[in-house]
Amino acid sequence: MNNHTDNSNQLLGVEAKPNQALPADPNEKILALRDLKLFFPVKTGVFKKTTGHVKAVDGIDLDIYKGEVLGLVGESGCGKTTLGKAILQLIKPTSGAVYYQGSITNQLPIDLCKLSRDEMIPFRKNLQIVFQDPHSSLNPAFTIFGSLEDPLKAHGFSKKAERRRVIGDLLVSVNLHREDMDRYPHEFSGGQRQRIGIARALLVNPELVVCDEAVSALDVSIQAQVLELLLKLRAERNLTYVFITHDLSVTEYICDRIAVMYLGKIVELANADDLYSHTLHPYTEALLSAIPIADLDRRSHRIILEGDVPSPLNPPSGCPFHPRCHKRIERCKTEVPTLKAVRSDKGMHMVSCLLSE
Amino acid sequence: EKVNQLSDVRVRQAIAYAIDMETIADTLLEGKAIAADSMIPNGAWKAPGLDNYGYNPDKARALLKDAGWDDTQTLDVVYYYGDQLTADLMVALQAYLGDVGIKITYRKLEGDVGGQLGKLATAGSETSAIEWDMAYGAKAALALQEYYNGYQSGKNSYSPGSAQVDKLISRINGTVNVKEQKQAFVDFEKYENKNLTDIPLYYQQLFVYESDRINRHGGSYGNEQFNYDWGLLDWTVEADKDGKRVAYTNTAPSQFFEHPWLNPGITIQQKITFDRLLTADGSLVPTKGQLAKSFKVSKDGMSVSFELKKDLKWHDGFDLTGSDVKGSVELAMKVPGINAVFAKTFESIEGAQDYTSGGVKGVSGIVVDGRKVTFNFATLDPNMLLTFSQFPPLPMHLLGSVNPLEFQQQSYWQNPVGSGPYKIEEVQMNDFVRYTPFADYHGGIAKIGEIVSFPSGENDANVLKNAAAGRLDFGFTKSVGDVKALEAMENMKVVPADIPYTRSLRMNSYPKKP
Amino acid sequence: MVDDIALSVRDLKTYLYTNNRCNKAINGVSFNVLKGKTLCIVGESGCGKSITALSIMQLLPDLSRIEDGGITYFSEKGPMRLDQLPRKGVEIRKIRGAEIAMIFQDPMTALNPVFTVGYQIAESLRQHSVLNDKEIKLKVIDLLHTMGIPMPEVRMNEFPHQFSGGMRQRVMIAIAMSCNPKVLIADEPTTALDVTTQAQIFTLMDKLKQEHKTAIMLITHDMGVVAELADNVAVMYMGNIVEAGTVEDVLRRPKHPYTRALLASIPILGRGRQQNIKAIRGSTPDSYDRPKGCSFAPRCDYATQACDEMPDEIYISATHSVRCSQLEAIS
Amino acid sequence: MINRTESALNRKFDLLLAMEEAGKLKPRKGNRAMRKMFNNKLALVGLVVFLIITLSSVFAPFLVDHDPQKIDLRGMLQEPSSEHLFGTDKTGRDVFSRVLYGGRVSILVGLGSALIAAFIGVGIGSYAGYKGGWVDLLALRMSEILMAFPQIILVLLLVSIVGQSLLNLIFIFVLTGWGPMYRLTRAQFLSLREEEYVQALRSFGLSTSVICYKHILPNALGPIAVNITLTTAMFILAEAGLSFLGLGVPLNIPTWGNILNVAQDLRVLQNYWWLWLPVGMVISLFVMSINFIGDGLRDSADPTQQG
Amino acid sequence: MLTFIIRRLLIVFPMLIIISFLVYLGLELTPGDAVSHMINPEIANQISPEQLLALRENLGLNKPFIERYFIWLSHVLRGDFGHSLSGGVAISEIVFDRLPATLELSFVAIVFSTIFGCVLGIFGALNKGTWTDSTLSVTGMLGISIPEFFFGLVAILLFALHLHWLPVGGRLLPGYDSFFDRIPHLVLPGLVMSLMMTAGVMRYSRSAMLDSLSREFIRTARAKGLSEWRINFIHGFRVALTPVVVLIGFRLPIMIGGSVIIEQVFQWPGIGNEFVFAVRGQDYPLVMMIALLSVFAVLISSLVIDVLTALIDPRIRLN
Ligand SMILES: Nc1ncnc2c1ncn2[C@@H]1O[C@H](COP(=O)(O)OP(=O)(O)OP(=O)(O)O)[C@@H](O)[C@H]1O
Ligand SMILES: Nc1ncnc2c1ncn2[C@@H]1O[C@H](COP(=O)(O)OP(=O)(O)OP(=O)(O)O)[C@@H](O)[C@H]1O
Ligand SMILES: [Mg+2]
Ligand SMILES: [Mg+2]
Repeated sequence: MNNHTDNSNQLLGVEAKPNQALPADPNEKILALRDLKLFFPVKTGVFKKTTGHVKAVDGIDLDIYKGEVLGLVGESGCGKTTLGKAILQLIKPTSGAVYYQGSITNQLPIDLCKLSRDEMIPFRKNLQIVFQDPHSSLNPAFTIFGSLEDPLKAHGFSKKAERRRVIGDLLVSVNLHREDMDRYPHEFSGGQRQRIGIARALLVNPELVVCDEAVSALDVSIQAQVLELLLKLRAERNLTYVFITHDLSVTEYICDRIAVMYLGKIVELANADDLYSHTLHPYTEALLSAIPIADLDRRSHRIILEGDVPSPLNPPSGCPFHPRCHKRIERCKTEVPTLKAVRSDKGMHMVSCLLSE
Repeated sequence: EKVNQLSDVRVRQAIAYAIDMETIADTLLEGKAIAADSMIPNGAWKAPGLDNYGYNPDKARALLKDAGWDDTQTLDVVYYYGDQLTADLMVALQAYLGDVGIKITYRKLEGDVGGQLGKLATAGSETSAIEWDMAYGAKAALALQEYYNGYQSGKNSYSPGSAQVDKLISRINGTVNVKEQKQAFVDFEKYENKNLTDIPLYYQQLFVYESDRINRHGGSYGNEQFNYDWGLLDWTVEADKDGKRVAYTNTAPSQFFEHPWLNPGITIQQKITFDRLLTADGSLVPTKGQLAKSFKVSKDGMSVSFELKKDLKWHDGFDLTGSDVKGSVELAMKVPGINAVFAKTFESIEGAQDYTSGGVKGVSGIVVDGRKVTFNFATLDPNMLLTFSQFPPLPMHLLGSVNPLEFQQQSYWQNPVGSGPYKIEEVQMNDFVRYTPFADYHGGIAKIGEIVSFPSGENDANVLKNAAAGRLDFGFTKSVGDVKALEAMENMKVVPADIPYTRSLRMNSYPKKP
Repeated sequence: MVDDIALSVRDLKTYLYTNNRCNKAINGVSFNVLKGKTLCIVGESGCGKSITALSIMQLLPDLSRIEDGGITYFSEKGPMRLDQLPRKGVEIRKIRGAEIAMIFQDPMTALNPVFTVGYQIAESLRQHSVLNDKEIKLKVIDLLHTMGIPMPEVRMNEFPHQFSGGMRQRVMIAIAMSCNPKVLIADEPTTALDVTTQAQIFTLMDKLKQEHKTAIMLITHDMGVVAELADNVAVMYMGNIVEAGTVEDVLRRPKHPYTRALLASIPILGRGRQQNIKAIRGSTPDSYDRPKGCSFAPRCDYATQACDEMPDEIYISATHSVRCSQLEAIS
Repeated sequence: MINRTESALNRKFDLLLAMEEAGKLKPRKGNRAMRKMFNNKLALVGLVVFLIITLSSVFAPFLVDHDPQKIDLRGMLQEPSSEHLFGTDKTGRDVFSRVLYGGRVSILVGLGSALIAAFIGVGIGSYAGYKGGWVDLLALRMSEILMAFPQIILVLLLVSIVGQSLLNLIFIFVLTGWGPMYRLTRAQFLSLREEEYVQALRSFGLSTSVICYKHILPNALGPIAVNITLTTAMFILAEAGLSFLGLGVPLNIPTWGNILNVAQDLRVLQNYWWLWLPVGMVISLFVMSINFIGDGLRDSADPTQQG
Repeated sequence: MLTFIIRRLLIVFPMLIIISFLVYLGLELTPGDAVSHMINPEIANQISPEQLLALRENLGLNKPFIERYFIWLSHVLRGDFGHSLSGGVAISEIVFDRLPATLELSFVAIVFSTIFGCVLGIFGALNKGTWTDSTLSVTGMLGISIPEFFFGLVAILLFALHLHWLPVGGRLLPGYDSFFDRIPHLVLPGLVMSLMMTAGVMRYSRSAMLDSLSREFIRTARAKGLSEWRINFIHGFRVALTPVVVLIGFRLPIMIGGSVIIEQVFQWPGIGNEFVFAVRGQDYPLVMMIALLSVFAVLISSLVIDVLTALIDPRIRLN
């Protein structure tokens, strides 16, 4: 296994890191993020000088394997969306690399961050995104067909009949009707719109779909429909999901692996079951305990965190979580923990906490 | 290269026949204008039997056909008056000319109007220097000669001139003998009438108006654009409810007072705060001395001498002397853009050439001897007395050393010091000017206690507004619209005065630039 | 039992008139809010939870009307019919804020951006108490302190936008609690907040309930919240309460098909990936085009002809009521 | 007072309720904004007035027999009659037909300049708002400079520079009008580009111009349309004002402003009301109708306003 | 806040330089020059070309453009605005002569329209949908739809010419130069200008008020049991104030430009009047200075607006 990792890392052209999560089979890796950073400049003062940076994504190493559902959880503002967009190159990362190793590259990893806008186009076909808000994710001025046809055109479907067929098929596959393509977004309910959003993401047969809070805005009863659909599609099309959410119950239900983010960094990364049963990071612990559970028999003991998520503009020194941490020790104030692998029964479990060293 | 069809006399005649000037005068001009048959106004100097080109569209069409008029072209007609009446007149011209097959468009000249109107073709060039085809304008002249001097060859781009014209013109300038002069005028008028160097349209009248508060005590009416003896000293005005005897008039300045050497009597200030050597009657014939106690013209007309009154004072108390007179004339010779009649007179003075070209210090032809000032002329100027009845000497202790090119820019013109019966008491630029009688005036103290002028002028809606509001006791206008409205007001009286002011259509008869 | 009732809503019908249509947003809703207890009202978006709360407060939008039914508030001076008070009258104003207070969903917009936090809390005190300025100031500081806001003396002079979402919601609670109301209506007070913050807020509300015996009416769409906080639950669907009872009644022994489907459709933390969640088929009907009888019938597996009539409330036990005509068939 | 309105409201509620019960109120198809627009009485009246005036101007040759330029000096200043609806002017031209023909030019100047300004402003604004960069920076600075002048001062300044003619006037209006239009569009695009459907299109790698002009623009058209109406109204008033100062369209072209220009003459103002009153009212009515339409459009596009 | 003001100022200056340059450039392109305007067209052709040339030379009209611009700019920076071409009068003198008149008129108009516009606008918003509100709205619409000179002329016809209540125009009469003496002259133009502006302020404050009243914090205020008065004025109007202040701020520049048209109609001897006069007379330095001053006024007033709104609105102040 170690060998494999080393190989893959050589393949990816980066220095091997001892604490890297190890894939079961490197060939199945679809994306590899290496020290990915995305800073938003903050401008103040008379001359609008850049006086600081919002470190929305602050040095992330992460591999995404083919066919898995990777959950990305964390509080509001911790950088989940930004990470998702950085992966798709919708926002150019400040530094670091996103290696893509999917079908069209003949297994040769390619750093997406280095591609120009035009060079990126063929890759876009393989990487797609589903958004949170079903109300703003569809263009109110166009019918569904009108909204979806241009992406198809851009990816080589030149005949209108063909485009209608593809879109129709897709609508059927997300449990809508073929005829719905000639209706306007406002004629659909929230759940239907979200399914259309998913259909759009699948339009050009992507390999990886980033679902950014894809179910958060939906009512519980409808949320279930969409979750079912996502799982069904993954099975049918062999999709890989990066599933961004702040709802840990949903994550637990749908994800294979979960990454917990705090202030632009991954603080814990583990298989889903592992994360819930062997929580290592105090933040994950608090997060889990805070969730009200709709089960009268299982009242959890709540850990109440102090304060709010600090501003990513000037994160606390040391461990970014230490000011709110209920287990903090003196060292946490100064020492910055790194994400390290902790072997457990059920595969790789990584955590970034001084306490678990 | 095409010939300008307007240089064909038949076309010009056709234009004259096509315009129903009588009707226009009756309707648009509300009967306040007289159809013209020549540039020179009606009167003793008018040639008898001129053709008035009465309205005859058929004849116009026939003439055009004869001349081979190209009816696809559209003539560009320009004008420079901003009033509604001119615009209406253009509408009428367009309709009348259109009726006989001459298409026109019209536009108001903006910017460098003078340049655009009269630009000279460069020497030797056969093409016109102006862009328009016809220009609607007016000729106003202090002296009759001025009507025609402009047609000499090489003066402008719209009248080609010819040896014949030049000869005719030199005849009207060349003599002080009235009979000869008159004959020369008659000859030129006949030539003009046949060839239509300009197409005269109508004679404009000037209207003096006054409110019923004013009593002129026999003072006469005349050409208000200029200076004449209107007996202001004796005028009275009814007291207002506060018992003050204030008369209101207009033409107050908005930024500065216009100097009186260009339009010598156009504003009230020029009239009442400056005296001239001589004064004239209502039709501007010089009659008697004003600053001068007496004057004498030599038999040959080549010399004139004035004896100034005693104890003449400027409003600031300084003495008004013969050197003020001499200095003023010398200064005027160097000021650009003074009145053309003045300029002609001063050019004719002995030694003028040497003085203006900068060689010598003074003009040798002007001799000051105590209160006696003598002008000796090198060439004959038939209008020199007219000049001295309009040209006001200015205080040389204030203006003696100014740069003549910046004459109008002097701060003096913010509050000029004059020699007339009224002096400026208070100036609120753009609001009003207050004049009070000058206590040291040589003719006695004027009777109206105060004259107030507001900033409005001819063709100005404010004339009527002020009149209606009882804030306009006397003034003059050439605007027909104003006249009708003033006539309709119970408190106002309007007196027409014939003035030498002819409206005409000028033709660009040179071929235009390709 | 009756002595414990703080607020009683009987057969309330509130219609909204918009777009030249009539939206029968609430169509015969009855429930009691008990002193020192929390009543949770759960339901999907648009089912009428907020309108119910606003009806009680007489804060409905202008183009709306309480058509029928009654809202009785049991004040110390005796029962009062809130629905009959004029909306802008003095009587209801004396009750709002002082006796019945309300917390709104979105703390970002519910505070006036141009006044300091302290001012907005003090305003309520000034309106309903006889305290002088100094006492009010102390009370404001005290309230903020109780809400867990650090340095209340300083922060009371700051403006809402200088506060984070969770802190603003705490300010809202401070405003609501300032006059020790008998009833606190909280309309989804935490939907806009993170789970960790939500936990803070709920802990706070729980504490207040214990200390002041406040009756709380908590509106939510989160079954988890219900399970953790509620004493009593009312499940709403399309303007009706389809099932009501104690938490035990409703969560352990749900009777109404909607309640059951709802509970089956949510993933529950800790049950892992094996849990079998089932979506409710179809979607919520258009609010202008409500089904004639039972509004859940079109999505209900048990629906029959009988469901074309609006079923009556059936009491299964003293506390547990259900609005369904097919109860036998289900059980 | 309060009771009366309350009861009036109550009566309306009763009526609606009764109709709802009877099933007479059907869910309505069609665009909600359009529906609201047509429910807005003032906007509807505005639209009708606008159409009447515009159409009768456009079809003036079919509606009036009198040539607007045909003079009749002997028939000048006639009072309104069946022959001359608005009487005749100082050269005996039929004022009614002049008002109609003048409308053509005035509406052309007003609407035309507004549309061209919108075309330019929206064209740049869309791209700049979506993409930013130097185009945006340049346009922003330019519009800032132009907008630093008070409107009338800038227009007069430009008139003095480029001179008086119909085309120049349109040019000037466009020059002064594109800035606000650009700003508006830019602001719209700045917020619209954050919409998720735009992000989605970007994630497909669509070209900027397709995203910008095809997909986003239709959603920004509402406020733009409102602004076009308001700009048209403003330009028509500006044309009239400039003509009043004698600095507008040259006098030989009839426009509403030029026709109204004669009212400067107090005599006309006092004695010949038909020369200024009808045309003054036509301008005011027309501008008002456009403003009502603009208001209606704005209200109908505003989701917070119930209709 | 201070950096904010400094930043705004740093934008203002380059902008003024650029604008001054553009204005100068633009006016260069106009036909004719000062000389042609000093001379009456009827006699222009009687002046010799040499004289004209000398005149132009003397006025500095023959120097290269850039040179003339910088000469002028350096003068301006030294506080010397140059001289009006038509009479050689110092522009600063003209401006300071005319400014009081314009300030007087626009001050009256701004104060009046602000007070009445706000009051009527709030009144309309609070009575939304009633008969009074509709009447006010339609009247307001009328106010912004009638050409202002038309309104002015009709007002003159009615109040000055028919009823003889008020003077037709002008500002000063001899012997009446205190402000109170001038009031009769001020009433008509002031009223016409105020009414036109009131319509705008009214419409604006009505919609700002409606907007503010529809916000959620109003419901919070109601839930506190506050009185309607407090809700409408303390909570509602306080928030609506920001956009109203912005609107009024945008009107401040008329303090310099005056309402050009109103000043013309009522022969009010203000800057606006002077500006038209200068434009007609192609008096570049004057046109330029007035335009520049008005730009200056706009930029300064936008600064004032920003500062004012920041003072009113803590969201802006603290960011
Ligand atoms: N375009 C931007 N410019 C500047 N800062 C930004 C931008 N987008 C996001 N941020 C900042 O980056 C940080 C991370 O934002 P992000 O949207 O990725 O968080 P998130 O985890 O998706 O939060 P949420 O759960 O609220 O969606 C936040 O502090 C946010 O304010
Ligand atoms: N201000 C309003 N004007 C018009 N209709 C409204 C208004 N508020 C709510 N409604 C309508 O009333 C019905 C009930 O809405 P209500 O706000 O009570 O739902 P809710 O249960 O609170 O939903 P949510 O969970 O989304 O807050 C819905 O059909 C909604 O469209
Ligand atoms: Mg996000
Ligand atoms: Mg709600």
